[in-house]
Amino acid sequence: MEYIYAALILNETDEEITEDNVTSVLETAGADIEESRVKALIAALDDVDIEEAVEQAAAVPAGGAGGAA
Amino acid sequence: MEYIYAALILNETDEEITEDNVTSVLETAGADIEESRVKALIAALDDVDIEEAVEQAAAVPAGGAGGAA
Amino acid sequence: MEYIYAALILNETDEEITEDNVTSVLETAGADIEESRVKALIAALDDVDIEEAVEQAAAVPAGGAGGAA
Amino acid sequence: MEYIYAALILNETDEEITEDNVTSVLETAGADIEESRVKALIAALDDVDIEEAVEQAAAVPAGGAGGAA
Amino acid sequence: MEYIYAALILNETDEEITEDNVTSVLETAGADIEESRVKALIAALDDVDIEEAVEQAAAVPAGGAGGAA
Amino acid sequence: MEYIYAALILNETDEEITEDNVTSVLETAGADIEESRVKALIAALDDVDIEEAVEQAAAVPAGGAGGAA
Amino acid sequence: MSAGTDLERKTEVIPEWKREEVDALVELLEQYESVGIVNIAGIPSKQLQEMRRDLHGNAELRVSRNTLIARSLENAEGGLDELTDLVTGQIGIIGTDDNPFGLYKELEASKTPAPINPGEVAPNEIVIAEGDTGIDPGPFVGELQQVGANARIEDGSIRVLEDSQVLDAGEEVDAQLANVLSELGIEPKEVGLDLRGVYSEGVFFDPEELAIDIEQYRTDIQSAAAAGRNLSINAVYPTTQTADGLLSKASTEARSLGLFAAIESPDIADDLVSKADAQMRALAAVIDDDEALPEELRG
Repeated sequence: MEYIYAALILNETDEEITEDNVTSVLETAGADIEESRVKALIAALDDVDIEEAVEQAAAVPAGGAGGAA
Repeated sequence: MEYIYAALILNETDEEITEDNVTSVLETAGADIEESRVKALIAALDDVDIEEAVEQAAAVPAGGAGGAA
Repeated sequence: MEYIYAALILNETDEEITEDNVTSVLETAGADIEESRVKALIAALDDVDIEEAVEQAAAVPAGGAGGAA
Repeated sequence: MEYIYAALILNETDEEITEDNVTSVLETAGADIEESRVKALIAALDDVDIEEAVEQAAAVPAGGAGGAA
Repeated sequence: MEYIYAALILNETDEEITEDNVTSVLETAGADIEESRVKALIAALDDVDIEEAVEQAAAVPAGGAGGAA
Repeated sequence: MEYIYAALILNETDEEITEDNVTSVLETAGADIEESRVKALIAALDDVDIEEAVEQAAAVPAGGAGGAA
Repeated sequence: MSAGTDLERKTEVIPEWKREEVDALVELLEQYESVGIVNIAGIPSKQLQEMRRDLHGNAELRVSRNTLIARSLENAEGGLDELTDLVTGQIGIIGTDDNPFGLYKELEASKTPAPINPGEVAPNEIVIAEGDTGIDPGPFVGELQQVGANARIEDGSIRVLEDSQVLDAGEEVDAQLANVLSELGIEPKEVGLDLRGVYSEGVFFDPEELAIDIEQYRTDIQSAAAAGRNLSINAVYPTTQTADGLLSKASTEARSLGLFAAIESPDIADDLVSKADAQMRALAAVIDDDEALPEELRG
C-alpha cells in the first residue's frame, strides 16, 4: 500500500510520479523497496486519472456506528 | 491529504509517526510543509487506532468504479 | 446556521448553552444578532440530547470525499 | 471540532478566517486553545471553498444511520 | 412546530408572513404564543425562499424517529 | 395544502380538529374556504392517526411536499 | 308503488295519519345537520332492521311512502329540492349530525356481501377466482365450464385454472350462474344503504364527490409535516422537533468541511485515515497490473 500512498503524495504535491520520486519517498519512510513493483506502478499509473479515481472513494465514517448491519 | 498519506506510509513501514518522520517524507516528496499541520496531525492521530479505522474503510466497497478492490 | 454552530462550540467546550454565552460567541464572530433567534434556539434545545444528535450525524458518511487539500 | 465550528461561524458572518478571529471566537466560548491547531486550521482552509465543502454534506443521503433496519 | 405551520399557511394563502399575521393564526388555533418565537420566525424566514426551502429535503440524519427500525 | 396545515396546527396546540376550528384558522389566515373541503378533511382525519403520520414523515425526510389537498 | 295515483289525490282531504307522518318526517329533516336519500332496494327487512339498529346514535333511518317523503321534503325548511328528484323506487331518508363525507364512509363500511339471485343484475363484473374449489369431481365441472370458467379435475377435486370472468357488470344473472355462484359461496353483491345524495347545511352533495381517499390525506399530512420540517431546518428555525436535526446537520457540515479540507482535528482523524485508505483502494482498483499492487489489493 505504501507504494500507492507514495504516488498519492506526489500527486498532491504536484511532483511527477517517477521511479526516482516514488523510490525516494519510500526510502525516506523506511520501506523495503522492490524495484520491479515501482516500475510496474509507474507504468500502470501512466493512463490513470488519479484525481478521478480518488474521487470515487466514498468517505466512510470510521466511527463504527455505521457498521456491518 | 498529503499529511495523512505520509502518516499512513509510515504506518505501513512500521516506522513511528513522529513530527520528524512525517516532515521528512513530505519534504522528500517536495511538499510545502506547514509545521503546524504536522503537529496537529500527530496530536490528532494520538488516540486513533489506524488499523481499525482502515478496516472500517475496507469493509465498505470503495465508490462506484472501485468495486471490490 | 451560525446560531447552531455557536451552540455546538459551547457544547464542545463544555460551557453552558445560555442566551448570554451564545450571544457572546456570535458577537465575537461579528454576527448581527437577533435576540429572538437566540431565545428560540435555547428554548428548542431544552429537551435535546446534543451528544446523541451529533453522534447520529457521525454515523452517516460525510461528504467531502473529493477533497481539495 | 470547535475549531471547525469557529471557522464555519466566521464564514457565515462573512468575517475573514484568520488566526486572530478564530482564536477570539474560541476564547469567548471558553476553549483551551492550541495555537498550532489554529494555525493548522487556517492553513488547511487556505484555498478551500467552504460553501462547496459544506454543500457536500447536503449531498449525503439523509437517514441511513440506523444500521440494522 | 405550530409557528412553522402558521408560516406555511400564510404562504399558501399568499398573505404576508408578519408578526401580526402569524400571531393571529396561532391565537385562533388556541396556541400559547411566545412573542420571541414569532419574532425569531420572521427573522429566520427573512430572505428565505419558502417554496424552495420546503421542497429541499433537509439533509439530516433522521433524528430519533429513525434509529433501529 | 392550507387545510392540512390548519389541521396540523390544531394538532400541535391540542385543540380539537373540528369544522369550526379549521375554518377559523383558515379564515384568520385569509384563505378562501370551501366548506365541503373542510368537511371532507374532518371526515378523513377521523381515520388517520396524525401523530403517526407525522412521525413517519420525520423518519423519512420526504422531498417534494407537493400533494393534492 | 302507486305514486301517480297518490299525487292525483293530493287535492283531496289528507288523512290524519298521513299528516302526522309528514310532520314527523319534516321534523327529522330539520333536526339533523345532514339529511340524505338512501336506496334500500333488495335489502331484506330483517337486515334493514339490523342496519337501523347499528346506525343508532350516529344516524337515523326512516322508511315511508315516497309520496309522503316527497311532501315532507317540500315542506321542510332549507330547500331540499334536489333530494326530491331522488325519491324513486325503494328508498329511505337518513339524518345525521355527522358530515356528509363521514356519513358516506359509514354507510360504505357497513355494506356486506350477499349472494345474487337469478334475474338480478350484476353490480360489478363477476369473477370466479383461480384455485381449488374443494368440491369433489362430478357434474359440477361441466356446470363451471358452461358458465365460462376454465375448470378441470385435478388431484381429486375440481380446480379453476385461472381467474375467469363469467359476467360483465350490468348483465343479468341466469339460474345456472346463480346456482354455480351459490355452490362456490361467491357473494357478488354489496348489500347496504346506498347513498343517493345528501344535503348538509344548505349544500347538496352527490355521492361521487363524497368518496374520499383516506390514503391521500395520510400522504398529504406526511408531506405537510415534511414541508414543515424542511422549512424549519433549511431556514434554521429550531423547534423542539427539529433541533436535533439542525444539530446533526451542523455537525455533518463541520465534518464535511474537515474531511474536504483535510483538517487535522482529533474528532475526524479516524475518518481522515479511513478516507485516505479508501482513496488508496480506489486508485488501486483502477490499476490493472497486479505486479504494481501488494497482494492484499490484487483483484
